[in-house]
Amino acid sequence: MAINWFKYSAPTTFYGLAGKLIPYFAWPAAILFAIGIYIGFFVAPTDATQSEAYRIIFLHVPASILSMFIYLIMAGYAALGLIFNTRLSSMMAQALAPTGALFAFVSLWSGALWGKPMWGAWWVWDARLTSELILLFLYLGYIALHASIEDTRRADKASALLAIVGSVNVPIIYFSVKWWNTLHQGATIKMSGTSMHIAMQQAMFAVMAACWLYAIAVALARVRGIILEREANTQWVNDLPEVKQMNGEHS
Amino acid sequence: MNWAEFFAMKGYAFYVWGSYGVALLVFAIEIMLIRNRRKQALRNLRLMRDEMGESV
Amino acid sequence: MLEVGNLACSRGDHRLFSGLSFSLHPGQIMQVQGANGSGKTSLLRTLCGFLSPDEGEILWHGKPVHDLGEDYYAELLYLGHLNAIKDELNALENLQMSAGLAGYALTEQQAVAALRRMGLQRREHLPVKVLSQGQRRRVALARLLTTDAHLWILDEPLTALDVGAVGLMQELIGEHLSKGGMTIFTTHQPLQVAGVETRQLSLS
Amino acid sequence: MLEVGNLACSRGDHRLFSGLSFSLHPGQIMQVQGANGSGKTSLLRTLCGFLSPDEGEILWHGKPVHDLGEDYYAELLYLGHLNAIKDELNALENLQMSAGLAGYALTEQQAVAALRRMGLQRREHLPVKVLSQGQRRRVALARLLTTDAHLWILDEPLTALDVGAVGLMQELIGEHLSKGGMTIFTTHQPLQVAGVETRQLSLS
Amino acid sequence: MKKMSLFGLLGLVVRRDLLLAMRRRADVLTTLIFFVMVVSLFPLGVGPEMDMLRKMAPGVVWVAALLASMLSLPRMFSADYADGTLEQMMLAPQSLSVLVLGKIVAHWMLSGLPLALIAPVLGLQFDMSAPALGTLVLALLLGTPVLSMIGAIGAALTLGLRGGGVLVSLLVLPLCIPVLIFGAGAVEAVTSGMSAASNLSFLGAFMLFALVFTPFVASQALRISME
Amino acid sequence: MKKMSLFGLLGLVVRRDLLLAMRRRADVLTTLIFFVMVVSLFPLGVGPEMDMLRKMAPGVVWVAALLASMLSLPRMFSADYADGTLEQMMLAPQSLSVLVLGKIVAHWMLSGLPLALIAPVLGLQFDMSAPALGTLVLALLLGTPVLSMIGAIGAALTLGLRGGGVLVSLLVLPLCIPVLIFGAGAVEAVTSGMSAASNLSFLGAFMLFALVFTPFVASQALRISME
Ligand code: HEM
Ligand SMILES: Nc1ncnc2c1ncn2[C@@H]1O[C@H](COP(=O)(O)OP(=O)(O)OP(=O)(O)O)[C@@H](O)[C@H]1O
Ligand SMILES: Nc1ncnc2c1ncn2[C@@H]1O[C@H](COP(=O)(O)OP(=O)(O)OP(=O)(O)O)[C@@H](O)[C@H]1O
Ligand SMILES: [Mg+2]
Ligand SMILES: [Mg+2]
Repeated sequence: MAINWFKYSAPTTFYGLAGKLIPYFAWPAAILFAIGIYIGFFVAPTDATQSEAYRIIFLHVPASILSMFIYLIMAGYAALGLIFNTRLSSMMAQALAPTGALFAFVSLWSGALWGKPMWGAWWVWDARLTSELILLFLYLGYIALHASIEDTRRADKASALLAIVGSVNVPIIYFSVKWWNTLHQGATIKMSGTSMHIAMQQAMFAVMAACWLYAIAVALARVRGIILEREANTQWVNDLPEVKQMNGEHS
Repeated sequence: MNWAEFFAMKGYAFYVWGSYGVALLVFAIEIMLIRNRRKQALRNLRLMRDEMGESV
Repeated sequence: MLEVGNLACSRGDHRLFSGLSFSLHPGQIMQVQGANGSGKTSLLRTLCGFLSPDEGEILWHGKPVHDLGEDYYAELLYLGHLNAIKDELNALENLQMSAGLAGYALTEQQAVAALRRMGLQRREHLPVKVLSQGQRRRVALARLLTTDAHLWILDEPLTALDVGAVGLMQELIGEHLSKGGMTIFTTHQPLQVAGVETRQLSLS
Repeated sequence: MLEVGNLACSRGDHRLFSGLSFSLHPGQIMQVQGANGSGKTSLLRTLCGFLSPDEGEILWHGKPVHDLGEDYYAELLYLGHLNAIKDELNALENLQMSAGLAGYALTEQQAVAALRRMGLQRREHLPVKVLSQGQRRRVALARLLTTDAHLWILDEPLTALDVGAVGLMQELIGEHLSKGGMTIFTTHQPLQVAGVETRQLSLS
Repeated sequence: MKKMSLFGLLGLVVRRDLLLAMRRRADVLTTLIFFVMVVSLFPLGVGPEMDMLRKMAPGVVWVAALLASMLSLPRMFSADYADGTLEQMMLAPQSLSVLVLGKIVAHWMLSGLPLALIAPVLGLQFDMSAPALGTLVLALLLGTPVLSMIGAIGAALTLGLRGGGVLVSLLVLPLCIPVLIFGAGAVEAVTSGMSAASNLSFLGAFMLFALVFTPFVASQALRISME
Repeated sequence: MKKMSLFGLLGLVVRRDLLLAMRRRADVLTTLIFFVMVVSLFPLGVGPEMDMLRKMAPGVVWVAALLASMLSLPRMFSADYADGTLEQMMLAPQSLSVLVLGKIVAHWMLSGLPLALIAPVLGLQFDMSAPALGTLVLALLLGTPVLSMIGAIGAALTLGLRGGGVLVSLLVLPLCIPVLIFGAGAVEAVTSGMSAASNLSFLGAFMLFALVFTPFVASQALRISME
């Protein structure tokens, strides 16, 4: 059976669809997170070298990985919006950016809190850390550009262009930062790749899945808000039950 | 293992709970902001519609 | 020949006009009328391709202007609210530069002659910055004397001009029309070209 | 009462006018006339104290305006080529802010009433940036409705206004004069206040 | 229509500028992020050795703060100049100095204050100690108002000149060097186990001195630029 | 009236921008002096130990160059935008990319080139060796055009936005980090006795890559901004 994808790429239908989908992502996210935490804290054994501090890994690694993937997804949506002029893609890009920035922040934060006990410093200028920081800057640039343009059409296009240029640059940045750090023999500590206990792997995967589901749910919820804002003057929005309902509250 | 020992995390409590705590806090804030944004949008919609109603 | 069919345009969430159709033939002049904020500027900017219309089509000699691109621009001259002159340059340099950007070279004599005709003698070598409002507008309008574009799109060309300069503009447009040119303009002041009937397009 | 005696003014090495004398009494209106670049704007800016004259004196109620300083400014309202409005703020906020800077507080009702009268209903809450040229000018002119200054100095107030708005301006100035106010203005468009003779001052 | 007091006016100007900034919330954040970015660029240029970075830290943070507040200077008056509001301000029946002071206060709240508050986080990236971080914040709180005040004079003088942006830095940076020296000096004193009191009191003295004179001087500079 | 070739047009735009800059000679100098000042501020903030300064030198010079060209970025299109010239450029019957390339070249000649030429003098202040100075100039000559090119995109995107000045740095600085790393790396390689060839060839590759794509992307950005 052929699915009419265009039907779902219109904000009109997507608004309702997203509303229905959110619980299917949000609840599993919460449950998987709880499971991951349980395994991570109660099943997984204490690490020999890092003692209990290593348990940050179950949060840190998923956050780091998501922050990177979300940027690519965001740039992809932005490019779709720019090329095919589909409003929904632009809105999705706009909705993903804050979540991506947030994961980047969580990665930095948990990394810093991990670094202090392990390396004795909150921060070292290691390649991975530095490129994560730059990634956060890229997100902030995208958000700032979008926010400072009043006209949404222009804002979408301008920030899409930025995201695309950024995504071309991300690999270049990543490799140059890596190269930069290995030239100097400064940082003596490397992240130790301890071979992982099976429970650790399970915990990490559970939290990772939870983060993915959470990101999707949050992006969908945010895109619903954006649709409401942008389509405020259309009839279908004014016909929505949640808009009509508010009569009572008013009188 | 008792709970106090568990929460102490062998002296790493601040770091471990600090990172998980802030992460959860940040997620909660994000969810709250999205809720607010939606509420604000709905409120604006209502205001606009009522204004239209008056002017007609 | 410029043909506009069923054009609709909106700014923000505000529909300015829709279902607008007209065509303009060589030798014709059209005034776009309407109160403040009725969408005159937006219409002219849409014709120039700065704004993309919600609906409808704009044809130049039967082809969509969007596809023509630079070929259309070669026959178009637009003068907007902004004068497009550089404060630091003098009138002469300004005129030569704008000719250059429009793709043709202008000798100094040609430029001086155009400025003289616009009533800017003894002002050619002052930086435009120190000129009065009306004199600056005249520098911008001097481009009309040096261009060979067929379609002139003028947004309130008479702003800040004194009576003499308004007369001159009428003359200039008259010459342009008699050579088979076309003109679309807006103004809140009277502008009447001798011997040609001005067509009216009202936005409301 | 404004008295100007033997005023001379030059820009660059260019004498714009000299030996200019006139006086303006309550209820009077004066138009400064002249071709582009004859020095109208310069005269008005000299009256406001932005430019210092080469010679001559400007007296307000018999005292030099230079000595009066802020007391003179409290009775003066100047509207120049620039609108003095903020693109980011909406019309309402703009009006309230400019009242605040002029030293008095304006309630929201007063401001809304003034904007309505200027024909800006349903535009009060849009950022001024998106308004059309004429609407922006109207926001600037709304100040005339909220001020209690005696002396209005208006530099081409009619720029970009449509016919309706020009009529409104004439009305406004008429009211101001009948309350004993004074007005000096420049314009290249006709502006006639009913029942009052407009005095003319020609610069050349 | 009731007249306003001087303080009312001061408040109005500050509120107005903050409101304008809030309309473009990005504006406020950008100065801050610029600061964070410049500080983070240095290790990329200089290399990641912590020892050297720790030594450089106070200097780098101060130089970055200086640059960040320089960068936001041209905005202080230029928008008001371009749209004619400044003309109207000069015609206001109150002292122009008060209006200028209002604009200075708003500028500091939007540039200096956020920098001072975020600085400790950056200090951590350079592995600075807790007392050093405290002194850094204190020094920034005392020093950044001076930057805004001296900057106002530069911004007023370069008004309407093309290239004002760089020109203003050129005028103002040399004047701000004492602030830089004492500011960075305070932190270094703490790091090397001495007291920062003398450095900090110098900064305080600069601030008071500037507070008395700069609004007046800047308003005179504005009058000159408007002729 | 004879038609102009593409190269004629490119030349015209470059000459025009240079002429405009010469009318305000201060403009050209200010970028340069800003650069000199930032570099000279460091010893003031960091302290006078020569060993440390020598190590910092390439990084500091590169960061200062980055900042100086960021500073002059907003000017690239904003004047043309404000006075309507940009509108007319979009109506020019030629490819907008060529016009944009012309503006990029002019920008580089006014910002990047002078920096590269003055850099050796600053290097001497930090006691850099002769081969290091040579590499520094070469690296700057290869790297600064990339900064102008990437910067053009940022400048075009932020056109007409309030706070454009800082916003453009925010957008562009992260993208310029590879240039900074390889540029500073080249000099450090030479200082530590290795060859700078790989660094320099990376910079050259960036430049060619940027030359091919950025004028087009920037012209698209301009079209977006003009809507
Ligand atoms: C602010 C500090 C930190 C940041 C920004 C950061 C960033 C990252 C990033 C981006 C990744 C994903 C890399 C990839 O998937 O290839 C990652 C993974 C990881 N990080 Fe961190 N990190 C920080 C601190 C730490 C610390 C202190 C440790 C441990 C001592 C650590 C241990 C790890 C481990 C074990 C992984 C997984 C490695 C792998 O999957 O290959 N990180 N981090
Ligand atoms: N620095 C200068 N050097 C030479 N001439 C100058 C200088 N500054 C101004 N001028 C001249 O002074 C006159 C300024 O006139 P002003 O702006 O007062 O004219 P206006 O009567 O208002 O004209 P308009 O009707 O065009 O607004 C112009 O002729 C201008 O060329
Ligand atoms: N983003 C926006 N949101 C809402 N309304 C907008 C927006 N942008 C423009 N407008 C409205 O669109 C209209 C723009 O009109 P335009 O500038 O074309 O008017 P005009 O006919 O040229 O007027 P004038 O005679 O004053 O120059 C104005 O009414 C303005 O308020
Ligand atoms: Mg218009
Ligand atoms: Mg004038």
